[in-house]
Amino acid sequence: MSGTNSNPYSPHTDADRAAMLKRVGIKSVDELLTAIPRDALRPRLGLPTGMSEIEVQVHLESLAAKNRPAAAGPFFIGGPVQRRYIPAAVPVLALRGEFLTAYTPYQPEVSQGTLQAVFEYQSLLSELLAMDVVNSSMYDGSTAVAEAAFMAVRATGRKKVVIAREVYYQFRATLETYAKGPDLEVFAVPTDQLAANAGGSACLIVQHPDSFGALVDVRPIAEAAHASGALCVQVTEPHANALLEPPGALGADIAVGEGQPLGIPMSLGGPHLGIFATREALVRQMPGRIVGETRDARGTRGFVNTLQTREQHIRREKATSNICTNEALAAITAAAYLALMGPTGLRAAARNGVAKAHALASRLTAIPGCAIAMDGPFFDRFQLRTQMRGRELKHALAKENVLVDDGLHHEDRDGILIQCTEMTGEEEANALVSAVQRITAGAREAVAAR
Amino acid sequence: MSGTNSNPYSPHTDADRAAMLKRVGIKSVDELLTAIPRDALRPRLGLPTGMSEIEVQVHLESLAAKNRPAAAGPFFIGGPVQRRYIPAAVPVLALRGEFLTAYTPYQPEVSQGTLQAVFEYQSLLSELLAMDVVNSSMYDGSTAVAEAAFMAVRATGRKKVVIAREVYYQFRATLETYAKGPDLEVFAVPTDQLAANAGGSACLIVQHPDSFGALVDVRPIAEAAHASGALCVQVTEPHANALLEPPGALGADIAVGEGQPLGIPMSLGGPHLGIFATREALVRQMPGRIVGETRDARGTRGFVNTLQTREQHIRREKATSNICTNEALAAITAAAYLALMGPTGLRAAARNGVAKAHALASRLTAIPGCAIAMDGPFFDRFQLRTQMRGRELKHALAKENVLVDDGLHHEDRDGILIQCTEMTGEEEANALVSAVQRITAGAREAVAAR
Amino acid sequence: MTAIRTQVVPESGVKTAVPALEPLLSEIHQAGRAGRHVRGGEEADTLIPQQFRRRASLDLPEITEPQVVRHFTHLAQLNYAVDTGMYPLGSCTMKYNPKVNDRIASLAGFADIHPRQDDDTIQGALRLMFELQDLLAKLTGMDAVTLQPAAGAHAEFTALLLFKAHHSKRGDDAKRRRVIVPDSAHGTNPASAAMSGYAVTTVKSDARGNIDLTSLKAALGDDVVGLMLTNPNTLGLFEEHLREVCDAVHQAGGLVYGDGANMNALLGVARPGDLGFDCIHINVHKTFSTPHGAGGPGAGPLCVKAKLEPFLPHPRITKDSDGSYRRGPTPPESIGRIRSFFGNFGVLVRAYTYMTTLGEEGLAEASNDAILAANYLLALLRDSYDVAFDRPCMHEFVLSASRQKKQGVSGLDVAKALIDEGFHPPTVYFPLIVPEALMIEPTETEPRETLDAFAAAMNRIAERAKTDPSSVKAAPQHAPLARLDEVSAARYPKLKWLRPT
Amino acid sequence: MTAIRTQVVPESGVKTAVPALEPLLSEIHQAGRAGRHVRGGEEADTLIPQQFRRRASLDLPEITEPQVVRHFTHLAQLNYAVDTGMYPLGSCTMKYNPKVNDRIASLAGFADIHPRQDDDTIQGALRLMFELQDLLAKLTGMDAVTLQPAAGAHAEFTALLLFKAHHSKRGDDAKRRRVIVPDSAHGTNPASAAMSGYAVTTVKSDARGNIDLTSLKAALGDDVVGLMLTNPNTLGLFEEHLREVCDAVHQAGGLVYGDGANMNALLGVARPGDLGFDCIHINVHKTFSTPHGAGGPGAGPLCVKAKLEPFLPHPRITKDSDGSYRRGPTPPESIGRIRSFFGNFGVLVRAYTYMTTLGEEGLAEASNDAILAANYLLALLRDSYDVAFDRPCMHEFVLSASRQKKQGVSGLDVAKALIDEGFHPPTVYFPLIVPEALMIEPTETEPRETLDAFAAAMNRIAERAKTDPSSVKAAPQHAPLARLDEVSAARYPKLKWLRPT
Ligand SMILES: Cc1ncc(COP(=O)(O)O)c(C=O)c1O
Ligand SMILES: Cc1ncc(COP(=O)(O)O)c(C=O)c1O
Repeated sequence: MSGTNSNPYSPHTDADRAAMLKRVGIKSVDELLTAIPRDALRPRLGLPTGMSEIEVQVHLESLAAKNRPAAAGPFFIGGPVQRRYIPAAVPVLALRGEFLTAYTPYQPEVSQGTLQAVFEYQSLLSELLAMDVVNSSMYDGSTAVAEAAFMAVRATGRKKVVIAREVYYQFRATLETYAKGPDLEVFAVPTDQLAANAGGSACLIVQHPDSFGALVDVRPIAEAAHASGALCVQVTEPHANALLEPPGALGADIAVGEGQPLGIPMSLGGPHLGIFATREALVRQMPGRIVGETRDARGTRGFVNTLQTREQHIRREKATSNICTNEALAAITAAAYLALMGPTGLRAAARNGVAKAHALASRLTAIPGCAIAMDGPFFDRFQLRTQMRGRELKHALAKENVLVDDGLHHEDRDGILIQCTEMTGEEEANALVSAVQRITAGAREAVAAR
Repeated sequence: MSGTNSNPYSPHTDADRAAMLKRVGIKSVDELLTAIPRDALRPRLGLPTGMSEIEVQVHLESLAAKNRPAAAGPFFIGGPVQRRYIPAAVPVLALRGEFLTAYTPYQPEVSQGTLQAVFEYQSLLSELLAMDVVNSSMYDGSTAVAEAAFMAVRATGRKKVVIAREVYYQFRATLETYAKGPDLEVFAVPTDQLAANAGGSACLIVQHPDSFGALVDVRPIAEAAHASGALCVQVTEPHANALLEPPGALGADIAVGEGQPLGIPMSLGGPHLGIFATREALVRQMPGRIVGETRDARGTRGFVNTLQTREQHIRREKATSNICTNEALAAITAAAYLALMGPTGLRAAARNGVAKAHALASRLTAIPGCAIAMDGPFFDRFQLRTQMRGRELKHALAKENVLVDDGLHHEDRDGILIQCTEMTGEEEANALVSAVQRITAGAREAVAAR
Repeated sequence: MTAIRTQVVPESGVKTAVPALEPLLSEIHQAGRAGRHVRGGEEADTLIPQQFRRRASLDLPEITEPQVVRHFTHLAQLNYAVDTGMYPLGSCTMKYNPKVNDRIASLAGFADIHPRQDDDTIQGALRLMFELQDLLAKLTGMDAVTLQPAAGAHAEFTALLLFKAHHSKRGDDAKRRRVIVPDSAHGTNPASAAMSGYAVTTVKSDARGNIDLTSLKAALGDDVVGLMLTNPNTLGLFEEHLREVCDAVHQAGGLVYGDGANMNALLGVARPGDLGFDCIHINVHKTFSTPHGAGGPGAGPLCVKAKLEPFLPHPRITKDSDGSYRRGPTPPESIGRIRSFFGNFGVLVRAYTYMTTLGEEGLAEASNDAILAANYLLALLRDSYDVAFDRPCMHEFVLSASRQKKQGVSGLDVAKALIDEGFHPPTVYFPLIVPEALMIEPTETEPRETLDAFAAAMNRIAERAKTDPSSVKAAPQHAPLARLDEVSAARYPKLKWLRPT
Repeated sequence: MTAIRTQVVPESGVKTAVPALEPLLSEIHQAGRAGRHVRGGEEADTLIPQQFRRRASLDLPEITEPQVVRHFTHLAQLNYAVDTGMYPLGSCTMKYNPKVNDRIASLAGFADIHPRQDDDTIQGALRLMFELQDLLAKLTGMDAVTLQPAAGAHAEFTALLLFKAHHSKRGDDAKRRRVIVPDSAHGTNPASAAMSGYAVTTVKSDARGNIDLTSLKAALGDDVVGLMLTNPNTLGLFEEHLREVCDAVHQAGGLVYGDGANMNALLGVARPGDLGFDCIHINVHKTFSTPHGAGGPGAGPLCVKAKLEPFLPHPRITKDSDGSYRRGPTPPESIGRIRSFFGNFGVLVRAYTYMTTLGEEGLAEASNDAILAANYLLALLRDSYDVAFDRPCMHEFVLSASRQKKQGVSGLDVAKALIDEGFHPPTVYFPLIVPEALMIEPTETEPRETLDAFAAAMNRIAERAKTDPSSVKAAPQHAPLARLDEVSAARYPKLKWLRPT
């Protein structure tokens, strides 16, 4: 009458086990394990012993308490992962047990919730990006970029990939690793030299707004790509599309990006959402799952995974990608987010980031020695150059509990990066400005004193 | 194309409103309001203007941050409201939208979820308390006590109610207020004089364990009540029943108590759960809703609100109570809690409180000048007497971020009250002991120095 | 589209005692099963003296978490709720319950605080309540507010104790023993009066659905405690002689209690305090969008005129000159405590969040839309059903299925047929003065498409009542269960499971 | 009991383009509707130069929150899930997903942290990952772990890049261009090999369901990168010549990749590292109870022997002598980044929570129970269906509906008939080497009653296949939809809604 199981989630009593053993006709499970080398059977692992739920909760809360959440003070780190407002209804809906604990909708008759929600995600993103087709998710923004390059290679039969150095460092680095598989040549060039390098390439990969927040004129790059038979891959950010001309209108053949800002928690960088969109003509080259509309035997509308002959479970080594488990729940989350925000809310969120970034930029550049690192217009983040090394300034700010990023591993551009969103509070902005003031003044004095 | 509504939850566009007005045959809603005195129509209220969700979230988070949650440091406050461990599955299940946003199951065909869950609550509590019948909830422990007295008055035709002074102060005070309605005489006497005061009374109300945590011998009190034609009302605590002989076995005719410890957050004292149980013979005197089992027209088992002729919507001024909206969600929560904990888990939680309270009592009474205030055995809380006034010591402890309660308004017993549960951590206990040591030593020195 | 199947499946393999939608926990039980949410503390057993230890068996079901999760998931899916469809339950204001309210209420700073903490550790909570009191006072035109009542009925009882205190103070209490309620009143009104030790005098309604002024005046006298009046009343109608009514009661030395269940019609439209009421309760679970929780919790703040303030229940929240908040000392004339602590705080947090979100304009818009939606729906239905009292309604209206009754179809039948159409039925058989009453409250959060669809369904049912009444009487066919046998449930009460022992 | 009705109702009043269970968001849309989650920032418009501004229309649906909530609530209720019933999808380990894991992952200290924060602001997270690596290494008998792969397939690709680096370092890469996979392998294995630029050689299985040793040896050569092997394999069988297999590959200079999808059979039973594997991935969404999220996210930590460690992707987490944790410097031989950041951290938190809860004994018990449950179910079903390879299975087994096929009932028909019995079907038509395959994995968290009920349902279907095959072919009748037309979905792809313009 007491819990004798070591696994608290096991419904089996000893009586259950005895009855099952009996039915199988054995005395012990070990009789089933004769194929396992004796010397390897049932090793001691050296793992800790189990805990009760309350003990686990206490232990994990103590670990969580050793992290500094974004909400715990001024916070300006951003980039592909952004602190965005998540409407309360988003997790209530997307994390319902029926979504959370289902798997890939292999049996569409009992998975219409998933299938329709993902179909809606595809439709919403396709509208936002002005692209024909969106798949049901890639792992994250970086693998979406890499898979876009692979797709371009398949579509063009070329092995050279040209990527702008102002694409997020993490995306570029991932592409470079992926490229080692099929042995692609990857060239990273400044954005303004992309067009010049189009010749012989499978694709040009451009990010707009770029990793520093700069607005990029994508059209000529797309034209250059097309002129030389290459595809144009645009790395995009979901919110930016509410205000900026979208990839589909700029000539992009593939649009990819990190979908985390669409209602998904930052969670140290995952699980997130790789957005992947393309033009209709290229759909059969697309990686990943795609949901399509159909009818059931009674004529009722329904949804199914479709165009599966692209996929590994059917095509195996000829598949367009090896992806199987994807980020469907993040796609459903994004669908709920966009449905709740609507065009008005999405625009407002995007506008807030832009307006706050520009206001902050004005205030910061009023500080002696501080300047925006880029020449052209920017969106909702910018790089600030001061007399200090970015890393130094970042650390000095962190001491005052103001968190910023330094350069995104862009080798020859130094400074700190300031991302704004609708979450950026007035007090946070004040804290940043006065801290930068104080710290850079100190640094100037130190230099003067030398 | 932008949100022009002031109510963000309104689905009505201006076009919708125009069409509706047209169908009604009016130009403005004001045409419908002719019955309202002109001078009173559409006043300016002087309320603030509305906010967006993100603004509300920020505002309310800032208010929440001005409260000190129990988890933020050593915490020993308890009594009717207890810091207890809530298994993670409890809110996931009980707060599902289908429970949360339904109302009283007036239409049983589409409310079987509520009805069965409440039936299960009734069954679980009836087992725990060893009582025949449990209703589907009262507002809280205090109103359950008052309604128990009213019920005893109805059942016996007497107007004298005797309550132990060791019943929670808040429960007693509420009874006294309620008693002003039908003009009952309420006598508060020490627990050990209850039996002696049984004569002519409608009921004796005893609490076990009492508000100080002391174990009370209920049987002789019940016997005295019965001997003089009165009912015995026992105020009980849910967890205590896992280890102590339950009211039904002690002779109680009515068992009442605060159900919050059964998986419900403390939330500054509400919403909580008034537990109300009685013997079968008295069921038609019982206040509140009761769910019963029946069949549907096809013979399938189902559940309905039953014995409704006791209730206000049928019987109006002859009803057994005026209660309508109750605390059904708390009852469902308690059912999920008990289902998850099972007898093993419930016992473990109760045992933890007892064991920790006794360990702490030993350590505290080892401090010079500190003693347990009660003579007899106690359960999971106790009163500690020191040379200091309870209130003084409480404030001194609070300065060290150790929260305890002082006496529960029991006029002639002073000290601090220490409640333990399974949530009481080792470090918290250490903090309390060393703080009491330090503070009382300081107080002794101050006395000595005088 | 009407009701459709979903994937809910009962715990497979569990045998139920009789055919059932879902087994009971006691049927899922298997001896020896247990989770591990909490463990330890064994030393406790010896710390409890033998004589006190539990000897009664403790046959709580033993079930592991995977099964518990499925069980309650299945049960939830058997419920109709605001989150699943239109719920036009008259008098209950089943409007949308914003999710942000729930998130705020679950913040540790609100959910994990104890009512016995000192004031300086709960400043945010005290401020929230203080401000909520102020919002409610302004909204109702009253002078003071207690947030403590757990629901409307609790507020009614509280108010009658205030009335008693008021009359006592004037030396009047002994003779004032009667409370007047209209015949359209909600059952809690007379029940609260009775709990307060008062007799109830029922006054009939007039032909326009108002409390009958002549009868009221006849009923008044110096033995009257006061009048309990719902406005708009339970017919959804604004009392046309409200000020005269209140004046008459006041002249007789009585007080006027406002039952604010229908406050959703009045936000920014009119303040009860301007209309003659001495106090009014608010069902925040109706007007202020807090979820009804399958029957509760709600909250029933009581807003009063200054003359009743001294009697308000303890504790009262006050604001000090330094801007800090605290529990004030017990006012000398206070009736005392009416519950353990401050009120249903978690519910009040939601109400405050809602009011803050909507603001003055949003609240006014909500009432406006609620009134418009009700009148629109009434216009769509008036040809098919009898209208109880035919004048513009406020936020709800009452139809009568008397016409259908003659065709052999009762109000209840209509209600059950609505279930098959995918809607929750309206309130039926209340108010008692309307035969075959169907009390319909659409609220402001149902889109027009849904109102149209509801009207179409109602009209289809009216049509079927004419042409095929037996099909209406056979409803529901598409609900989880067919009609339930309530008579034998009451005759042979089974109020808990029976465990095989 | 089989499937029952519930209360889900579609958004009433909304017209769908064709008969449908639930309207699309685009159908619920009405111009002018909007919530107010975020507002303001209008000044932004002028800050963006004209040439960059969006000119394309932005026809996202306009819907208010009440409708959005109903919509997704309805959709959710249309899903079958572990939370609603047994989900015996072979190879997917649909065990119970503990709710405490989700609660922990949503703590602000885990959910609200950014991967670009400095190490000293995420010490708790780094420690969790460091310890999880250690747990996984011990469990698998490997030397080093990367937590980064987002899923099993991602780990496979990562591992093949490690293999490539390993061979490169030995100067072998140019000639090693072939990856061997058994014919029973999961599709991701050959697909990952192809993505890595390798050719795939498929080796057949022997009569006992093992990889055929002779064929394997014949396929080996100095052009072989390695072998990708699932063990227990996708037939649910433990490879009987595992060490010989691994030795042979190693002798040919190749490496052995362990596809750990079936690790739920091996916890505390055997360590892949002791059996000859050079690395193995873990699908934490299978073995470690993290929810499958309607298709993902998962996480696929990769555990490797020391010889592969130098090549592991960046960043690596290290522990300093002072007990603090940090991102180590990029190892010189690292293959680089395989994704933006650390991995699917939110999923890893859940896995860590699960492993901490169960501990060594609990994990071992889980595998033991999983194996027992599978063999028990096999015993209950072996008379009605053909058993693909008849020997004791591990945690899952594969039946063939070949016998039923002759009666006119396919494996797919059996699957659909199970839906009507209230169960999610098993995996069908995989592995490819078993005709009419039904791959059944009960997991350790289904109670015996449920296993019995599932077996009874399967046996009933087998019986009906004999006596009334057309009724089986007509299934499902009790699901939200009947069978869907997948052929025309692929032939005339409609991959998004069409908005009337
Ligand atoms: C008119 C009216 N008065 C009073 C009440 C009682 O309110 P509560 O249920 O909050 O106690 C109700 C509730 O339905 C009501 O409709
Ligand atoms: C045997 C086997 N290998 C590999 C995989 C791929 O794993 P994932 O879906 O996590 O990418 C699966 C998943 O179903 C599998 O069953």
